[in-house]
Amino acid sequence: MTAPTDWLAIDWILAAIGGWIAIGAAGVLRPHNFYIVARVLFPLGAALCLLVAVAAAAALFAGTETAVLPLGLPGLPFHLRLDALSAFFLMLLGTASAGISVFAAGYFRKGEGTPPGVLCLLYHLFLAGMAMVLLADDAYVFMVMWELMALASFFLVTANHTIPAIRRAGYLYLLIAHVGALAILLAFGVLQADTGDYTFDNMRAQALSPFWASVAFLLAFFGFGAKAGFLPLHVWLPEAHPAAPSPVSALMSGVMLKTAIYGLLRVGFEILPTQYAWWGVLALAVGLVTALFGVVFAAIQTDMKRLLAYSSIENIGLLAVGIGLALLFTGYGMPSLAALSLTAVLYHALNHAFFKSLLFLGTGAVLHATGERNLGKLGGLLRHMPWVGWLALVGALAAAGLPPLNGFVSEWLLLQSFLFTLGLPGTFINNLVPVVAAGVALVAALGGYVMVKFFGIIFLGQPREPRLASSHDAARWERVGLVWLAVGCVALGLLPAQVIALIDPVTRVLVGEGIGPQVASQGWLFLAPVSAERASYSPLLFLLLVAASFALSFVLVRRLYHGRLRRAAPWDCGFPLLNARMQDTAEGFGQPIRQVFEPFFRIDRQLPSPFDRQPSYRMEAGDHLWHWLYLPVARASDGVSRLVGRLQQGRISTYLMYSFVTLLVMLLLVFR
Amino acid sequence: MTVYSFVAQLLAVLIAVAGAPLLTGWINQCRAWLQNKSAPPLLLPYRTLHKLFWKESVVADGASPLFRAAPYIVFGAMVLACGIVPSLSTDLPLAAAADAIALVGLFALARVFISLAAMDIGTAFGTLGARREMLVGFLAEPALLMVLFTAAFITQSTSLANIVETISGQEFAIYPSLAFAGVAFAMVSLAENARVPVDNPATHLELTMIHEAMILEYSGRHLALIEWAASLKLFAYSSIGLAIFFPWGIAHVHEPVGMLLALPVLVAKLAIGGAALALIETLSAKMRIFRVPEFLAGAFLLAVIGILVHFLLGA
Amino acid sequence: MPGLVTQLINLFAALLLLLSFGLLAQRRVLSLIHLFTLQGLTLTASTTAMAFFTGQPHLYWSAAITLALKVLLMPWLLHRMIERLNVRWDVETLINIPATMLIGIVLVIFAFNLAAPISGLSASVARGTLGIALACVLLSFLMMITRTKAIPQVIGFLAMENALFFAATSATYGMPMVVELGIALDVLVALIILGVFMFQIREQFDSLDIRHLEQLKED
Amino acid sequence: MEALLAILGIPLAGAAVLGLVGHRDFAAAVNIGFSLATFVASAVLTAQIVADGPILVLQQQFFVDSLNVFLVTLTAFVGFTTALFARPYMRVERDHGKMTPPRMRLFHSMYQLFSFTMLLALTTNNMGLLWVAMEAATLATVLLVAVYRTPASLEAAWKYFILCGVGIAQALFGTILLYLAAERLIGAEGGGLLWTNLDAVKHQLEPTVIALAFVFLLVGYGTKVGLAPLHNWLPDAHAEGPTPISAVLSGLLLNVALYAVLRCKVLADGALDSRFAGELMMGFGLLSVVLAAFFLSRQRDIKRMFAYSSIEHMGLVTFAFGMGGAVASFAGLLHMTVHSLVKSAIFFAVGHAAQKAGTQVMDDIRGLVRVNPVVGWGLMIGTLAILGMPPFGVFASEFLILTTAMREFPWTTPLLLLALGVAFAAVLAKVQPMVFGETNVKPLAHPPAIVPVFVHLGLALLLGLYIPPYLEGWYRQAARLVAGG
Repeated sequence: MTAPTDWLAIDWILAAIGGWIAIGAAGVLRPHNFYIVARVLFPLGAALCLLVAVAAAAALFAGTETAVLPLGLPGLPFHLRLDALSAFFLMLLGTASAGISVFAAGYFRKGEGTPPGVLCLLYHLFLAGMAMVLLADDAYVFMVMWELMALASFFLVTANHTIPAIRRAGYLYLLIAHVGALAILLAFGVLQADTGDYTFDNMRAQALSPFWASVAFLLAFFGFGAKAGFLPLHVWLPEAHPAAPSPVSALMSGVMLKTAIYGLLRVGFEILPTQYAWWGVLALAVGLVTALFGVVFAAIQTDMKRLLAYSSIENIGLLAVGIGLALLFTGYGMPSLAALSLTAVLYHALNHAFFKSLLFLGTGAVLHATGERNLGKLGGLLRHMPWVGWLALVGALAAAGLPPLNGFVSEWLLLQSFLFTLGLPGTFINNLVPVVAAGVALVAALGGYVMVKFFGIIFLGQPREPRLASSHDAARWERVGLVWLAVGCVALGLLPAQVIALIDPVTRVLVGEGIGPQVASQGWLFLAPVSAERASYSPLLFLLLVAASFALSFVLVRRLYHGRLRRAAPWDCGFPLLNARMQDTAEGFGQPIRQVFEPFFRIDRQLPSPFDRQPSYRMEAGDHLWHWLYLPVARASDGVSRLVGRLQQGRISTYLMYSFVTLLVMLLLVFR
Repeated sequence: MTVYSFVAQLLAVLIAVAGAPLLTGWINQCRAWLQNKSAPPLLLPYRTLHKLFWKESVVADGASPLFRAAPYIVFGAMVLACGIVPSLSTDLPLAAAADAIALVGLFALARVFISLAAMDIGTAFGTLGARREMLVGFLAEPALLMVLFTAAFITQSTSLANIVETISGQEFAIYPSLAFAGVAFAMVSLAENARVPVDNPATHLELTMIHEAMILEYSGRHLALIEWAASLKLFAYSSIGLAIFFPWGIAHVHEPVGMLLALPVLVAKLAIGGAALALIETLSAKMRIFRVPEFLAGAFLLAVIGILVHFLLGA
Repeated sequence: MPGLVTQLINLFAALLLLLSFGLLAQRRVLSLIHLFTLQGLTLTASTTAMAFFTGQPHLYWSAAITLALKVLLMPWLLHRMIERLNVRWDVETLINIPATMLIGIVLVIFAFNLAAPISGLSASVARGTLGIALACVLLSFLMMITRTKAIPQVIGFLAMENALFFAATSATYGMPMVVELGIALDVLVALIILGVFMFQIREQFDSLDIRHLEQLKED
Repeated sequence: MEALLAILGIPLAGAAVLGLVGHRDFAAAVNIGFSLATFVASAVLTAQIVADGPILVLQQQFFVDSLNVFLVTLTAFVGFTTALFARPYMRVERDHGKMTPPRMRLFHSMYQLFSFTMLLALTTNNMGLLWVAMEAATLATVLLVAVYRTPASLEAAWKYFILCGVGIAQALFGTILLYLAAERLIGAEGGGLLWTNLDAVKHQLEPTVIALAFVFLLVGYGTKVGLAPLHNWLPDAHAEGPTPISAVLSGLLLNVALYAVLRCKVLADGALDSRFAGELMMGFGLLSVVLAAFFLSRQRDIKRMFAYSSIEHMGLVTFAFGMGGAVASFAGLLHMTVHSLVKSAIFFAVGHAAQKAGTQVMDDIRGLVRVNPVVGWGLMIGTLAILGMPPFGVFASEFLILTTAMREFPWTTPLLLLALGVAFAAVLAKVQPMVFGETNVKPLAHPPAIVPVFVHLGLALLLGLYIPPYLEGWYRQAARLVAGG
């Protein structure tokens, strides 16, 4: 690499990654110097994030760039490749993590578990790992970086490791991540088809038989699903995300999960030459179940970060549904429709990165202001922390999929792509698709429920604890980060045509088609993915009209009547002893959902009896899968190891007997 | 867009905004007759609105700006909704801004804001109402969406204007799928407009009320806007139903004359529809709140079955 | 002449096998040591015979070493040990003697069949003996398995060394000198260390029953 | 030549010297000095070999090629770092009264003697001497295992002695058979045991004899490698001896024993022209990996657990060599290297941790990072490295092994992955709470020798990310020797 003038985008990105590692090293040199870490290193990292984003955006249209680093195994150096797909996800990484890093600059405080310098190292290693995963072009560097990412995030999750629950969460997380990684490794092993060459180029060149192709896809689906949190591999997610410090939760939920989606797209569409429709059916089913499960569990959570984690599961499920649709379409040879649903997937990935990070950071600010994660002890914070509150409102509306914000656009595109399934052959699929569409609609609506609960319980109403009244608003750095992400949510929501122009090259890489030109032909204002007659949506106009009638009614009312206003105590229905504790609780808000979706939960309830001295009420809604899948597996392996343990029973004669028998058996082998 | 279509659009919105309270009044009248009470005057809703606007509005101490902004947002959303649903003519420039899915999104937006506003004060009733409203919403929304999807599958378009044009354009045909969708839609609109058997707009009985519980804290102009928005919502739903299931008489693009004809037709259809609604309300009894999900789940399933039927019969 | 040699060697071999069976069957520690001494003696004899008839000088040396170690030094050490630890009592075995003998016979047959194809290739005059040597190794192995006391186990170990030594001298014309010296040294050191251990074990568990040594295990 | 003599002479001299002064305070420093000298000599020798090919000296009794010279360097290096670690560790043991001056003397001189036997076994060209050296290695370490004189340590030592003694006896029988087969070709006049000669004529060697010989040799040396089900001495010996001994046992002895097996395999492959030897090794390897993985989850003693992990990894290496072929052999050698580096590093950290907590029971060791972050992170990182987490070298070799297995023997991959997964779950579950969380351990008088830990881990990290060309070429040569192609 010579003078920066003729650097390619990939060089800039690699430079940024190197910069991150350097920053991390610098942090470790002064592990306890809080000022340098927070005020210098993290902002620097954020700047590098922006650099990555810009370079990636430039690379989107620049065509494929490759590089080979002199690292790695002999005969298998690090192959790197920056095509539109990588570039898009790198852009996602850069833009989202820029905001998160700035927030983190203000977030990490002194004396919380791991010293700030070490956190800084792990944080930037995490970023570097994710970026390298997106660049990887051979199995070895991919696996190395994939595991590095898992490792760094594991240590970040257990940053506050004195709490046993957090340690358990980290353990569960790393274990499932590792199992998934093994599956991915196997998938690559199948993909290289006995050639022994583990570069992705070689894998692309292989023509696998349908059976082996399907095996590879299933392994990849399992492996990446473990990282993304598809059912039934989701159990780590609601444990790990709340356990981590909020910027890390944001990074994991907003960006890391997307690397799994990236891997699935990379393997499923780009490396595997042909797709089969039944893969799509699988992805649709898994995705729908995951989404529904996630949102229903989110609705009954009482811990704000767990709630967001489950909502991440929901969104991942929606992404899986979109991927499933795309697989169906490609399986039946309709690339243009596949492009539509893939656009929805990528768009939603981008949106989720923004609004989920925003919300997680919001919870972080709340956590710092109140030291409280339990929804039942929060409330009324909009008055005390207006910045966080209003910005979180933007995030919540976006997450609820309401127009004109970004969450709605991608859900709109997803639903649109469902409308074309009529052309698909096969009765079974024709029965399945409407059901899935209905499921998606239901999930979207429930998402609204969840977000109303989230925002309403935390920020609205009366403070449920007196000390909340003293909670302070977010500091300068944190505000900047939050604003950045909120602006992103709005911009992504208002300018769909422009965003799709960015996504177009990606879908071309994946399925060879794109809806960019069609969208562009409708002008910048309207979003019409297929044709203006079929469907069109213009968030700007939408916003404009609502705002206009808002303003008009406001002005008219003032003009024709008056604007007098009187403050008074809320009406107490004639019951004078009303206090903040009498507000509806988080449990209460979730109760209808618990009622309606009873079979989803494994509920153990502890009701007070009339004779209790201190009557107490406890309700836990557990996860069936934990008891149906994980515990049995654990028991099985424990049983096996108990059997194996019998071998080692201490008597030397027995040991000699083992050797003797082994010898005789082998002699017999020779003898025959 | 031509001047003509601009006029059409404006007319549609104005008629909706002006006529919505009338529809509410008409329904109340019919109901009173059916329950052989002496009916309130037809224009009572207008007078109520006028009175409320004159009253000064009392806002609770803790209320945040959200609380005061919500009525305007809801009102604006409902106006827009009426603007994109073809009631008189399918020649609506605004229809391009939001299709059927966006319409559902619009209703959701209004619902979320009113619920948040209800939670803002922090009284027990407000949150309770909000919770129940969202409970109704999370089942009613997908059901409505599925109803619109049925129409969209038939007409291969989600733009309401095109749906109406296609359905009314082709010669008369029976769509079994639309039959299912119709029933589902009826149930949904009962729930969405806070009507018996789901909710009772006329009661303030704590245990049962949903919509009223949410707006308990509102008064004066805010209350007026919310009430107006409610009647606009009713108007919008009615015209959606009419547009999808009885689209005849709605003027097509490029037939200015149709507009003149469309207005009386619309009035007639609304009158019949309102009467029918009043009849349903009179005949059915208010459900317990936990029957509501079952009721709406039924609507949801009917809508899904409607689509399945369409997929299987191709009609 | 070679015929005679062969017969002689085979005779010694047979003797060795017999002694191994004896070791397997014997209960009393003292007689175990005597049998072991006899084994060493036979070994010396056969080695000398080999050396004499093949005229390999270094075989004399190995014969001498055998004599010194396995006939004189080691038995003496063992004697001292059992006196110090006074363990002259009978040795109970894990499997009763007749069963052990039966297994032993099976092993012998197995060993012979195994060695049959190989012994044909041996350049040595005593080609038949490889099978016997193998049999002796396996028998000593079996003995080590069946004994529950430390000393008999050690004797089994040494008997195994004997068998190996016999294999080395008879089947081939003896290992190179340096190797034999090394082996001898190892065996000697091994015995000494074993002795040390037995005293330590004795003072820890005040018994030499190795069934005390079953604490380290998975549970 | 001189370097070779130095490599063998220095430790021998060291053993003698320390036999006299080993109980003094400066003994530890002397120990380090000798080890360092040995390491330097080995480095020189390596340079020579890499420069101008294998050497064959002292009436062909000694033979050094790229295969064993790399093991020589590794042995000398780990020997040196372990001596560094032993200094503070043994001090603490002495302060706790567990080590009396005589025992210190025994420890130091036996330590040098042990490294002498290792190096002898590695450099000799004579299969007989190889056997002698292996037996001597047992003898040198067995007293150290029992050095604490506790019942448990005595039991462990006794088992170690008897099992390895019996096992190694089988190896001697195998050696005799080898000699028997060679004698007909090479003649009785010596030379028949010289590996170089055997290697030269390996294709004419009598298959039946060699097959039989290999079985005995594999059982014999395999016992010392710790292949299941011959492994039973290993966990006890590792757990009960002083930690430096556990480190060298795991890091070196197993490697050397495996080296012996490899030399034999080369001959067997040549003579048998079938995969017999390879298949046996694969069988043993697979069995060891799977059994060890399931043993891991039931351990309570930390050193015992990592002993089982050594069995697992040795099994993996044996499996790799069993598969044969350039890539697998390369991976095997790489894995031997990183395993001994990482595992000894782990034992260093474990030693300090156990001393701080005053116990080896894992449930009683908690929150190391709180008291001594360096030891804690060392243990954590080492554990993750040994569990095959990138970017450490263990992952690199496991990647190569697994991928080769996928290609050659697909049916084995599920077993291997299952074992790796189980091992991961088991070990991580045990180590995480030891390192993190609230603490119960107390700081010690003598500062821990932490340099060796991180030097080892650093090297492992390097090997995972970047294998220098000359090192690679060296591995390739060695792999060619092993794969015999």
